Amino acid sequence: MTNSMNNTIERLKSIIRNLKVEEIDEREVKIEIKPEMVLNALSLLKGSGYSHLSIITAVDWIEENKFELVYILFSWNDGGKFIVSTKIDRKKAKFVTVKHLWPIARYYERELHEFFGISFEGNDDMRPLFLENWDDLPPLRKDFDPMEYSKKKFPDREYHKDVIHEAKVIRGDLNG
Amino acid sequence: MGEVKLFFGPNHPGMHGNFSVHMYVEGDTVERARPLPGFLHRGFEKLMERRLWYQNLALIPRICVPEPDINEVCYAMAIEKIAKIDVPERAQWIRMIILELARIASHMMSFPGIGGPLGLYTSSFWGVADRDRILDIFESLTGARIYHMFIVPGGVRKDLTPKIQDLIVKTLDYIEGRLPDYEDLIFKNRIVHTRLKGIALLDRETALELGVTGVGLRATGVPYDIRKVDPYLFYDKVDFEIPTATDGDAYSRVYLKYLEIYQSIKIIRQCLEKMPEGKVNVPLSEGSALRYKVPKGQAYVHIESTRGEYGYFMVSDGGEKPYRVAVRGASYPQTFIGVEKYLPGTRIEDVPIWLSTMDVCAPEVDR
Amino acid sequence: MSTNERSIWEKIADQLRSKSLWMLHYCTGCGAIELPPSMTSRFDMERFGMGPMATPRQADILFITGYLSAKTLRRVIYTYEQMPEPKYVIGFGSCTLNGGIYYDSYATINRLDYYIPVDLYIAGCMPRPEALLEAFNELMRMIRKGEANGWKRYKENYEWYKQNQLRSLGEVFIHDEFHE
Amino acid sequence: MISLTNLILVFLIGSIVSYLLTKANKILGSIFNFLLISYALYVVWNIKVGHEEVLFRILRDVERTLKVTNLGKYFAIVSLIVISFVAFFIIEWIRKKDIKPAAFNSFLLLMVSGILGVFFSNDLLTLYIFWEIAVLGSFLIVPMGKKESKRAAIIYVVTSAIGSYMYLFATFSIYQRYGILSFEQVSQYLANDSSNLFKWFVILFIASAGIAKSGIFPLHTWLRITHGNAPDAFSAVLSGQLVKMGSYVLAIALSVFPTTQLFSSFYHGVPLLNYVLIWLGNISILIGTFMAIRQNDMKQLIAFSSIANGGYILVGLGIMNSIGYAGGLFHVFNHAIAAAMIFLSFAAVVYRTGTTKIDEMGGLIWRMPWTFVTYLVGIISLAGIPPTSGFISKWMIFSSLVSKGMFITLAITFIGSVGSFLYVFRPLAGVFLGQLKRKHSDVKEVPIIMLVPMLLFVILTILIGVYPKPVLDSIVSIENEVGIKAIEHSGTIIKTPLGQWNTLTVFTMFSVGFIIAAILYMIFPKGKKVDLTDQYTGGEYLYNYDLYHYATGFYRFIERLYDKHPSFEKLYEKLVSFFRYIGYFTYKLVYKTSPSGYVFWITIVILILFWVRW
Amino acid sequence: MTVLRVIAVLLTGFFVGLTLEGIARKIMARVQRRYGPPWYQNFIDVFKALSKRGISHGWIFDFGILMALGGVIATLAFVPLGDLVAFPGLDNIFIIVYLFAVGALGMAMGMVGSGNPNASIGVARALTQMLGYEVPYLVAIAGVLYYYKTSSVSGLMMAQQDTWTLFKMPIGGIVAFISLLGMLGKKPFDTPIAPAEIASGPMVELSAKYMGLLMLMHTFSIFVEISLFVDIFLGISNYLTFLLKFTVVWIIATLISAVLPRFRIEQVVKFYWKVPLSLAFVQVLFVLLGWVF
Repeated sequence: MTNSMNNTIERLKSIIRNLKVEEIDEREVKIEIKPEMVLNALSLLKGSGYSHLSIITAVDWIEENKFELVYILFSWNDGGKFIVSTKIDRKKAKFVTVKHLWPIARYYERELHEFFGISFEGNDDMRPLFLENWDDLPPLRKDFDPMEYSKKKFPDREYHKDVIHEAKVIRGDLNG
Repeated sequence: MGEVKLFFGPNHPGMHGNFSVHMYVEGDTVERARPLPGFLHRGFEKLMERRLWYQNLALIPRICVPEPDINEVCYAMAIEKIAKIDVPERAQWIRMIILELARIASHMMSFPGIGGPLGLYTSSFWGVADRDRILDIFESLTGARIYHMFIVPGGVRKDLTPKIQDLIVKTLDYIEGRLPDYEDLIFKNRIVHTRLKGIALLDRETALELGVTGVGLRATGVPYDIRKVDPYLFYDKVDFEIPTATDGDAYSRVYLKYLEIYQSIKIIRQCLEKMPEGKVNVPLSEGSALRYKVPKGQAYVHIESTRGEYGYFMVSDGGEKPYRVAVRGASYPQTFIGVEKYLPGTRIEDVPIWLSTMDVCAPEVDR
Repeated sequence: MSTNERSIWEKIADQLRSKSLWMLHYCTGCGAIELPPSMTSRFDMERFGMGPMATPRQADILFITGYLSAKTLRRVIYTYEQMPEPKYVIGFGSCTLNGGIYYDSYATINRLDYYIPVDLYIAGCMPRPEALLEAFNELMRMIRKGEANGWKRYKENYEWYKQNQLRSLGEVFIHDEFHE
Repeated sequence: MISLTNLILVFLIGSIVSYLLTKANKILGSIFNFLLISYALYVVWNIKVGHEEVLFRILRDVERTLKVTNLGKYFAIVSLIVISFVAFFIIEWIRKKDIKPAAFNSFLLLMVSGILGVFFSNDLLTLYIFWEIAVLGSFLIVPMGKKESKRAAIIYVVTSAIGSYMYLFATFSIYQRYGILSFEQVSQYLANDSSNLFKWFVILFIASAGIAKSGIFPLHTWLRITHGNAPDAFSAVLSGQLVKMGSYVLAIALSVFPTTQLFSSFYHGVPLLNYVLIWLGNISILIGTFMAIRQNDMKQLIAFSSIANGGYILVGLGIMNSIGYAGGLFHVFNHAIAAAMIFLSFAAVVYRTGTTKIDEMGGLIWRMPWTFVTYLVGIISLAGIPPTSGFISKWMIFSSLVSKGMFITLAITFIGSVGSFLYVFRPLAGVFLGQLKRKHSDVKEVPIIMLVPMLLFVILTILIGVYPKPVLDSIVSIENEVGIKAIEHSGTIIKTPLGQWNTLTVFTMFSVGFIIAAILYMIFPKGKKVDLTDQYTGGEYLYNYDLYHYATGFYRFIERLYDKHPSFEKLYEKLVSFFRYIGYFTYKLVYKTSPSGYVFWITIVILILFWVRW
Repeated sequence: MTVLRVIAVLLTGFFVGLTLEGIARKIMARVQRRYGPPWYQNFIDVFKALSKRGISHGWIFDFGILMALGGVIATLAFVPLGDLVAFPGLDNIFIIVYLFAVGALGMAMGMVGSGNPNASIGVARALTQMLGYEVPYLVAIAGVLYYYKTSSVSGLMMAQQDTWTLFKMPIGGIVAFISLLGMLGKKPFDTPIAPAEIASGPMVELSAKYMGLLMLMHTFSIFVEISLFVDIFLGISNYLTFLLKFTVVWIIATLISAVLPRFRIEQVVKFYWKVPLSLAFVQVLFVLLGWVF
């Protein structure tokens, strides 16, 4: 762990009790905190140089019945990465927005809403973005089965003649 | 009153890839713009959860078309980080060579590709033809032109034979010899200057606030490159520079790409020199590689792609398949906030230039 | 099939059509990356009289480059219906043929000829530019012989195709907040 | 045959009759108007050149009040054709007009009586009197358009007054110096006058009435405001006829007092005075063209085009050689017809849609095809494209400019000519072509009575374009009358020193080309007719096709080049506000409401009276 | 005889125009380091386009195309091709230039009649570009007319007995050539049809037969424009030398356009009114002063 990351963690510890720190490698640290402290932690990290938001994403821990929200912050000064993670209830998937800290968070959150069904307070723009006419569970949840959906919606090629015309096929990936 | 709705894409010729921008135009100036992604959405992150660790190797290059190798490197490095695998040194050097070759290939398409929006088709034609030489290297190395599936967790699939090294050296010499022609054709043309300079401006504060990375950020004057700031592979052991510009406009972005090709050539030459002999991969596990299991853990790996920070966040629960993989597309900020906030005010003539120099790349955004 | 009968004028016209195929500049998927090499200096499609065209109105070939998400398929159908007749469709890559590597994806379709008539498929991922040129030559031969008549089949079996489209897409002409 | 005096009297009385008739029934009054004006056209058509009459005498033995000249007859016929067609148009149009139809009809006749007097008056004073009658009639009609058009009428009458008072000043100066007023005598006296300064003064001041009326720079600003606000059908008269009254005065100032003989040549036979006037014309062309390009109101757009075409006429008349003068006169005819056509088609559009803003309409061709045809032929003529008559006059003007070697003027006329393609296309694309707005989806074509005069104009334009002999004949007689070498023509072939052209051949060849194209069109497979809403949208869906009509900022990219242009309108606004400020100041000073103020002023007056010992 | 001559002119326009366009594509391909299409490719393209079943947006769309092609065919008939003059004495330069505008207006009307805003923008740009190039062109030509005292094109050609006008008035010749590039819509002046910006602009809704007719019209227009330049500036020629000169001018224009990107539209107008227009005025000043070589 680099010095500046150590300092930052000390400062984080001063405002957040029982901080779980896990060192992944010398420039990558994962911290797990309670949902209510996330905003404080993120603003503190942003203030201490970790101002580049790489990604906001979520992990669906279906057995624990939790969503893990992950904020990855990066510092251009020392190359350190913080993975800020927090777990929220899967049933009431709701969290607060960070779009005032990073404008792009608006779209990450919109995406998470579309793919996981997590809603963010303060971010009203939750219209579907990537999928049109989606009529099933949010697709990245673990209990959604894409194969089943694909079978239901998009018929496979059946290798007997029921189509009107069997088009000609050229093998293209071999030479010639 | 009087607004016209114009569409850029998906089958508009000014749009690279399958992406759509809805613009409300008044006169010839864009008043409002809305990005509409999702045409290339395949649900990669879900598909990867359904495939074995090794099967995924075939899937991941297809996330990003112009430069697929970054996915393979990211994926391999993430697994290696979680499983704490030591990769042979030679394999790391070969990976660097592949990455830089891919960078040249991508840049050879994108910087002369400015000829498309500008109408200077000759440059795009030349660029694509010269890029093909690099694809030839890939073909003789891996057997495929576009999707190589060459980099595997634990190393690379095959060694770089002297013959291929020779081919690389020759091709680099050729490309280095061709580059001045492009300079004459594009960067010395005064019409190009009038079309590109001062267009699609992005200042440093905005770029940093949005999280724009790569050439878009460096064109505003900050030498932020993940290869330098957070070195991966052996990028701290080679000597190269980060070209920067101060204007933050379309011209400086295009010109930076051109300059980066020189740096990549320099890196590859050093790699070929410094590469030690030895093994190029380590077996991951005993028995079938398909049954390989990555231990429980999480990691975030990011590398510098041609468009900026490209990252993989990987979660393993110790099973046969990845538990969750999230991909950070490099052009995510430009594509959404950029189009929505900074495209308005641009004129219709400059919209294709804006989109092409900001590197709006649909596949990695949609995934 | 009766669709194969042509008048003498049609035969002459088909000869001409085969030598001047304009294709729509539409990158539906990752296969679009192999189009520039085949268009430009190395493989040079223009020597066969082929060229990219800006709008579907002027195009003869709709070239489906790779996988189609449901969202893109809507646009492809719309674009196909906008093209003037006769029109030909080439499916490029395994994904259009049987879903390819995305066979289990919730967003991509598995079979293109279920929705619009396809005259020719190029299998593989990614097919090489040589395969592309080979396919074009094959298409030219088919046009000359009057075999490439997917557009006629589309008209004849319009109901069938429409029904399939509706089954997979819900509605083809989407009318949401993006499309006022 | 009724005498001219009686004709004018008939019109004066007729205006009262018309008022009463229209009060009783709108349509009846309009029909009466039309009949009366057609009768006047019939009389004027058959009148003999050289016929003289005495209407009244104010100053003894200096006026020979009415005389028919070729020039006057030509202008009168053109004017009466335009007005009678418009009067026919008004029969239907007036049904929808709710502001004072009776007054409108009666003032129209009043105006026509003035016009008749102007074109046949034989001396400066009579011309002035009738001029003012015509101005009075039109001035009273202008505020009947929109609600806020009173201001427009005032600007119109003030600009007109500036011109006519300068004219009056010149008239009285002539009377004081020579004691005569009729045109022939004045021109004789002027020819013998030694003072160049006086000649300059007289001709410039007389011309200034024409400058004000035909909207030449620097008195051009009224045209936009007046046209924008005048009643729609009256705009056709305003632009098609009243503006030509100004051209008539210009023609008198330049040719009846022959400037080429009065002054020495300055540049290739053109005197300096003409050169100055030509430059005023040039500036008008530039202003008219470039300002028309940026208008979004279709009537104001054509108003600016009238400024540019007034400039053309002045350039043509100013050259004063046989081709140029003929070109100017021919352009009077062309522009009168074309502007009337265009304004009538606009009146028809406004009649149905109720707006003049270009970007509020679109696709009206699918609902009003005949109106579109009128507008199309009108703009082809206005832009000077063969085979319509508009090209003939432009070609004559170009030829004379080339042969005189006036290249800067030539370049400016080219700009005006190419620029006219730009501005006439804007309403074409914005109003008639493009996507039909949803709110206009049930608009219908205007009634047949309104269509007839519009289509007659179409036929007239093409007819004269193919067979220009009637107009050319009268131009030849005018040129003979004013002592310019007449142009050579033989029906369809017009000859100039630079070459000739045959209108019939061009038209035939155009027809042949069209037929070839049509044959090609026929033999190849028939196209599939699709809806207007089946559009290329880059593959995306659009349902509100109101959003798919490009009309706002049609030429934004070129407008941007002169966004910060100097504006005379603003300058005049500033002057107005300055005067208003002065007036306000004086008002405050003089009419101060406090008693002390009155006391102060009374004291001052008494002091002055004492001081001058009056 | 007149009929035969007209037919000869039209056929020359058709065959030579389409062939040269094919050759231009070949040259372009060679600059771009590729093989290029065969020289007869454009014939195939035109007839293929004509043979397809197009899409029409109503009568004005059809009428516009017909007016465009008809106008250009009419114009072409008046253009002298060396010693092949269909209407001797009537080939007035102003008539040709203005009759040409019929075609332009017809095209603009038809395209905008399709109801697509891309087409409207393209047409607005095309008209603006016309404002750019016509003025310097006509001023340069007017200098020639003033010098030779005739406005008949064949008269202008016959007057160049001692030397070519190009050498007598080199500045005017250059101005006319630059304007010619704008008329032809060659780069850097192909802004009206910029595909990447407005999806090929005016042609956006043109399909099949309409496209074919437009291609014919385009071919004829190119022929008219270059013929005027050759006739006025490149000396006396008979039919064959005329075609030779024509080819040379066309190839030079193609080569220039191969290596230049396109202007923004107001840059076109600015450029034309800054450089060629002032040069044209210099040229006419020389003509007025009698400084003609």
